[in-house]
Amino acid sequence: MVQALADKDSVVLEARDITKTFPGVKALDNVSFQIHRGKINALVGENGAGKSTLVKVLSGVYAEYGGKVLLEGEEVSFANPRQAQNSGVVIIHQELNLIPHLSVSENVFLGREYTNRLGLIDYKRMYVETERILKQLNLRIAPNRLICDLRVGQQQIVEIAKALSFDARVIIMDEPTSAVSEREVQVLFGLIRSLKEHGVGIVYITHKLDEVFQIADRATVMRDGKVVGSCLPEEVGHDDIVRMMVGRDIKDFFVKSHASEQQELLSVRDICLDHPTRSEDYLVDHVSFSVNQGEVLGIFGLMGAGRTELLETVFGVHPQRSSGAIHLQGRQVRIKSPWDAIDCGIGLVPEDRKQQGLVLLMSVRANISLASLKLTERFSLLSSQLERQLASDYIARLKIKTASAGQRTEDLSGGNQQKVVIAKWLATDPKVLLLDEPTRGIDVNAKNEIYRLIGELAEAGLGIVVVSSELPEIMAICDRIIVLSEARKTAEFARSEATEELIMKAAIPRSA
Amino acid sequence: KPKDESRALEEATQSKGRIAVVISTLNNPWFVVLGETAAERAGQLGYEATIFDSQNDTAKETDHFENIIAAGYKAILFNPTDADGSISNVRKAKVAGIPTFCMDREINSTDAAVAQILSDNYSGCVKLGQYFVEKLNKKGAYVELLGLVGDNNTWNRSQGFHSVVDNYEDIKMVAQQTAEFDRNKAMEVMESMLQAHPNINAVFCGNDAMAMGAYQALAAAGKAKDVMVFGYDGAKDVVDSINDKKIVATVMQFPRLMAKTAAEWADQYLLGETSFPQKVPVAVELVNQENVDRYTAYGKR
Amino acid sequence: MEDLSDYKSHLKRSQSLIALVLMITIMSFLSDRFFTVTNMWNVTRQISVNVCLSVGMTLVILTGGIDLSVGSVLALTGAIAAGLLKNGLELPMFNLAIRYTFLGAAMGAILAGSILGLINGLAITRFRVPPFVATLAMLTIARGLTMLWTKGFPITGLGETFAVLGTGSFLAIPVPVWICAVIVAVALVVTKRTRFGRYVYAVGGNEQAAKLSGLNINKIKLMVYTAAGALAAIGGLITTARLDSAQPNAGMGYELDSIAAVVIGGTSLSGGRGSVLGTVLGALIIGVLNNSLVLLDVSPFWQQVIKGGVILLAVVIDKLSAKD
Amino acid sequence: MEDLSDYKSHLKRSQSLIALVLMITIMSFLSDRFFTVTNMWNVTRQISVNVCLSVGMTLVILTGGIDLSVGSVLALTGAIAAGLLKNGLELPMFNLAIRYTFLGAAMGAILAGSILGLINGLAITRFRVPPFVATLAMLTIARGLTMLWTKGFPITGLGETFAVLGTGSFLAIPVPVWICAVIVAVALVVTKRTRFGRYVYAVGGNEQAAKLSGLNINKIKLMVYTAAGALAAIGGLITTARLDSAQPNAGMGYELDSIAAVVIGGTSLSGGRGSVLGTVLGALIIGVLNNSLVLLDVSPFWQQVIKGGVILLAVVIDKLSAKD
Ligand SMILES: Nc1ncnc2c1ncn2[C@@H]1O[C@H](COP(=O)(O)OP(=O)(O)OP(=O)(O)O)[C@@H](O)[C@H]1O
Ligand SMILES: Nc1ncnc2c1ncn2[C@@H]1O[C@H](COP(=O)(O)OP(=O)(O)OP(=O)(O)O)[C@@H](O)[C@H]1O
Ligand SMILES: [Mg+2]
Ligand SMILES: [Mg+2]
Repeated sequence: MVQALADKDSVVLEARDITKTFPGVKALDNVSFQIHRGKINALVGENGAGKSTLVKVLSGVYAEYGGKVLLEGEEVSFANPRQAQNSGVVIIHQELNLIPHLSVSENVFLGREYTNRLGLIDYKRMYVETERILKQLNLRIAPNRLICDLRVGQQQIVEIAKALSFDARVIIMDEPTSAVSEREVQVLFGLIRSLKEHGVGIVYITHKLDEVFQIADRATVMRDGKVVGSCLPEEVGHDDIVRMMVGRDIKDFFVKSHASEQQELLSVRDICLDHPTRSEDYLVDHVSFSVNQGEVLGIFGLMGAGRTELLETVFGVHPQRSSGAIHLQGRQVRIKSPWDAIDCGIGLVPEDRKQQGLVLLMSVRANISLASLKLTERFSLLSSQLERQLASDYIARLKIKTASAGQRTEDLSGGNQQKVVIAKWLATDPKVLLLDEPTRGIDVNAKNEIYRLIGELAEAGLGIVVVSSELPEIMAICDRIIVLSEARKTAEFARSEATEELIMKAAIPRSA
Repeated sequence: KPKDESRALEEATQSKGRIAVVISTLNNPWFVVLGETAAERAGQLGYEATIFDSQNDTAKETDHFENIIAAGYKAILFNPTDADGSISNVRKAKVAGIPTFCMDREINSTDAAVAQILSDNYSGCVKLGQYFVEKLNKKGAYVELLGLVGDNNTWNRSQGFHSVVDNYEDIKMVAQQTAEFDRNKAMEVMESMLQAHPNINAVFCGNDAMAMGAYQALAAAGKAKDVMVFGYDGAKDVVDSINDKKIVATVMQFPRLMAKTAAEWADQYLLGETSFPQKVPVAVELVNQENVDRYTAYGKR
Repeated sequence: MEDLSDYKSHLKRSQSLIALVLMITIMSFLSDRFFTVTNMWNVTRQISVNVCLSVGMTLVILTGGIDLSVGSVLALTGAIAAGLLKNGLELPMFNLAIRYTFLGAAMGAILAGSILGLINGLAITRFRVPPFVATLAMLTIARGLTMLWTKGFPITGLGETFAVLGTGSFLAIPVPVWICAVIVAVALVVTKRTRFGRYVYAVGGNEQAAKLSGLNINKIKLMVYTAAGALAAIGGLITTARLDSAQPNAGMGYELDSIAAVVIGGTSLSGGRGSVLGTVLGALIIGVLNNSLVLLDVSPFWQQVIKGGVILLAVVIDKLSAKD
Repeated sequence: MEDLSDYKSHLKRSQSLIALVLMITIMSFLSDRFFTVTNMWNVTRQISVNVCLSVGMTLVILTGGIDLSVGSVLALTGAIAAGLLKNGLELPMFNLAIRYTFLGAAMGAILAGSILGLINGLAITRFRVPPFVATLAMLTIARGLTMLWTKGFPITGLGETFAVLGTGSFLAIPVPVWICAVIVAVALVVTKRTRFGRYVYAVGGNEQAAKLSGLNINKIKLMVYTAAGALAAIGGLITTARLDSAQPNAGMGYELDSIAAVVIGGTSLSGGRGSVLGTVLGALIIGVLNNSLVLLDVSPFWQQVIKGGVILLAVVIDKLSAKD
């Protein structure tokens, strides 16, 4: 009895029997969830399980829901995020929520700027304070830099800084590490631990189960809008959690090598990409690599190493600023634009599926057919029959979970959106597929399916290039790995030679 | 049943039917006077009159005519947007059995409208030009403010004026700019022109709104005494200003007279009269500081 | 779900239809002159020019752009057609004077409109001028060129053949309505059933994704602005033919009418979402409104107030009913 | 990196400045009448109304909206001020007639402008009408109301005190320029140094994020449109005072001039990026251009062509030099 009471006392924020429906979807179904003072509670589950929806209810984003939210045992109903913040409940959203043309400092303090006696913004104080917080996060950027000049990873850290700047009782982090590199993750974890020591209750949503084991005191698993269980990470294994998440056993997938040494598909020589503003500086600095038929080539690097730019340059996105030679099946090709690249049989699954991969307003069907629309023409008019067929082929083949081919891609979960992008490229019948962070922000199950897919495609003879920030992933699925650091290629390993230490050593910039 | 009742009611109140007053634009008080006088007179004669604003757009005018024909109006009192472009509209009305009476501006056709009661812009500006030459003593520099360059009244006035003034070698036009019949634009253009040509003796403006704007710019620059301003229309402001010896002269047109005549002729036509003169010019008169006491806004005292 | 989203978009589309039907019903009670065959042809004839412009505008807006120059281009191309037809083209340097037939003059006008549109497109794609500025500049330039070409005077007396384009009838349907119908039909097929049409939506929906999918963004934009120019030229031909006269200040302010039709028809100004059919409904709503105000003897000053109010109301009803 | 981005944004901002300086330099060579004190006051006096409107427009556009009604609101408020001053306000139901002083009339106009702006804002926030449609409706409505209020006739003879607002000078600087300067100064402080100003950028930059940061989006938008209405009213007062007459057709087409100033000044039509200072430069460029064309006696036919061309050129130069 005493024990139970004490336990109850340690609860800061509690969700009781929360139900939340969207038109056509029951996103949360009688969910109860407790956040304890000074504890880190991980929240895991497949894409679309309802994690984000739950924490949005807790933090006042959704004001209408069934059930109760209790703060320190008292029922509260936050009408908006501001009220939640004022009560000490702070959230870092899954999507970046920053204002591009405001400074770092203005973003951190948006909505509660310091003002002086005249009611004018006190920038000096804001800068000092911002610098202090950024220092904790090991991010060395001036507080008056504009957000739009930062890279995604840096932006995400600013987002974290914003949450830290509150005097919070509860901090909810919805996939805060999806765009930051390993080193920054460790910094963040250090910070989370110190917050925990100060008695802050923390919710940590992630798809990276390793992180759960590293940091969480407790893990809660959601599936289909319900909480299916809760466990102490030290008492269970990786597979147990996965089983709870998907409701069945799944095995990690490892791609078998299908590389044929003889058949070189794509060979890239001395690719350079000039810096848009600084002359004499490169974003990609004389990088060469090749991919063989049936081979999976991994490109590893820390945040900002230039991996995205490398793929984009090969794909013809920056024709004015780039140089170098590209050979496809031994023949030199000139790629001056993405359509040249597609003509040559190259596809690019970009880093940011929402911004670059999909036309979110269009249907799954229209997105899949977008790059190969010519195939669906009959008498130079689009045939909806052919298009439907094309789409349903890939929906079936890639197991895309969608109500219909006519559904808007906007409404799909992250993993399924990613599959739609891949389907779009497969429909062009490519020889080489470039994948930039193909598993960012998607759940284990979907991840495994994408790994399986990569394996199948390689088996079918495609050359595949995968950029990833996750070392285990790279080491698991690639036949060969190259490492970029500060725009240059610093190492190349066969799978058998590669170790985490070697790769990390090559990835860490010399100047830092 | 209720429909019959309402119709009976309709017939009782408007025994003589509806008349449409189509005006080229209501952006200028001159045309508002024209339109409202026509509507008012038609009302006095027992008709229900509605004013249509063509907004200086002949295509809009065409729309109005089609709608008027569809709505079953009895007659049209018409101020055309364009001498040529409006012909087909009047023809259409004629085919539909609706008589049209042109006011102020003419159409270049003598078999379409029943009658045209016209104010002759060209000869009005000839008169003004003669007075202009006289006041300048056949010698001096002047600038001209044109109206909307796409409007044919702009050119009728300008040409009438130049047909006289251009014959005098010592009278030089140093600049010709448009102020789009607008008082504010005229003021701004005049301000800038005064920079380029500080020593002009006169300004000729294509309407009175521009004359007022030009005068204000001159007054602000302290040149009101040195530069003579000439307008066209006979608007209230300008008649008052001539009275105050600020503006030298304008040309009085008689919108009220034209509108009344058109309404009355339409009434007579509908009552069975058939012979009307095709074109009736209503004389325009020069208003200057000597005779201004005989005039008021848009008409004689 | 397929059905659901289809149903939703169907409902969305029919919102403007409901507003239109409502207006027509009310008007039929208010005036027995309204719902007559002649008046229906009046309304459709009157909106035909706006429909021409608005179909082009829809394409432009679907790509996320805007075209403010349509009214001026209409005036210039109308004047060019009239000028060519009437005076031909004199090329003194070649000691040549070309006479134009009706068809030649019409083709010349459409060509000129296309070129003006192409220039808009080039400014936007090659020189990255924002569409608003590029087409605003063209609005001014084309108006100036119209004045230069006409010297400020209308060009009239264009002959019977040409007038048919504006005032004739074929199978009891006015020729401008035929032209419009053909344009709308082609535009529907193009937007719904061709690659180009799909690309227009993709460019407006997400330009970056479209580019990375291998679409030639610049080419698509060029085509769209060129089409808008050509359609404005057709509008210019109809206007000129209706009046049997090319007016130098024709088409002033038409850009706003045309954008209004597009937006009332449910096309989003940020691009990627909307339809040609919606635009036609939007143009009809505006046309019926203009016609009704006249039939109801509303005084011209009140007309503007009421017109603004009804447009606002139409969109508000649309939004409110879309909420549930 | 820090320095780089600062330098870049600095360069970007100074692009319009470079275009302006270039124009002024060229003009100083072409006409010795151009670079004189009187002419400089002419230009600044002439742009003062546009600056008033454009400052409000900048705020609106920064939030990602647009306000097409400024010209009509200018006309209506100018007419209201003139009417109140001249005839007072008669309230027959209360058997009351109120006479207005100069200040009372001015306040009345500004109040009316604010209310019209607020209505725009309410339509946009409460009824989710797209800004383009809401303010287009207001453009029509306010023009109609102006016609009704004035019955289509100018209201003139407003007295010396009122005229000072438009034609007076203080410390050798024209009063309208003073008014403008104060408005610009306030707007600069508000946009750069107050929370509200930052929120305006936030709403336009990423509405979703701004909302999640607890900003009251609707309130910010309401304030912005209200400010635009109030500033249009100040523009209306200046115009009316300058002419000593409220013209019913005042301000027609000013919305495009004003948007042009904003866009030439580098503010993005999609919101979130730009500055009041840029807008002032944009207005100056347009003002100098208009003035120059008259000083150089360019024929009215060519003026429009050249004006469009120069605006295009200014933006193209801007874009080209921003590329490197
Ligand atoms: N605004 C919305 N409108 C309609 N449906 C929604 C909305 N937001 C979420 N959903 C649906 O609710 C369900 C739960 O979504 P939620 O975003 O909470 O999942 P999640 O667990 O956070 O997934 P992920 O790991 O991909 O972030 C999904 O089916 C989603 O499609
Ligand atoms: N538009 C740009 N302007 C200036 N510099 C840029 C731009 N885009 C990227 N950079 C710089 O180019 C470098 C490489 O960035 P890139 O995004 O390719 O890295 P990455 O290895 O893909 O890392 P990430 O994990 O963030 O995707 C970084 O130093 C970044 O600051
Ligand atoms: Mg989520
Ligand atoms: Mg990257």
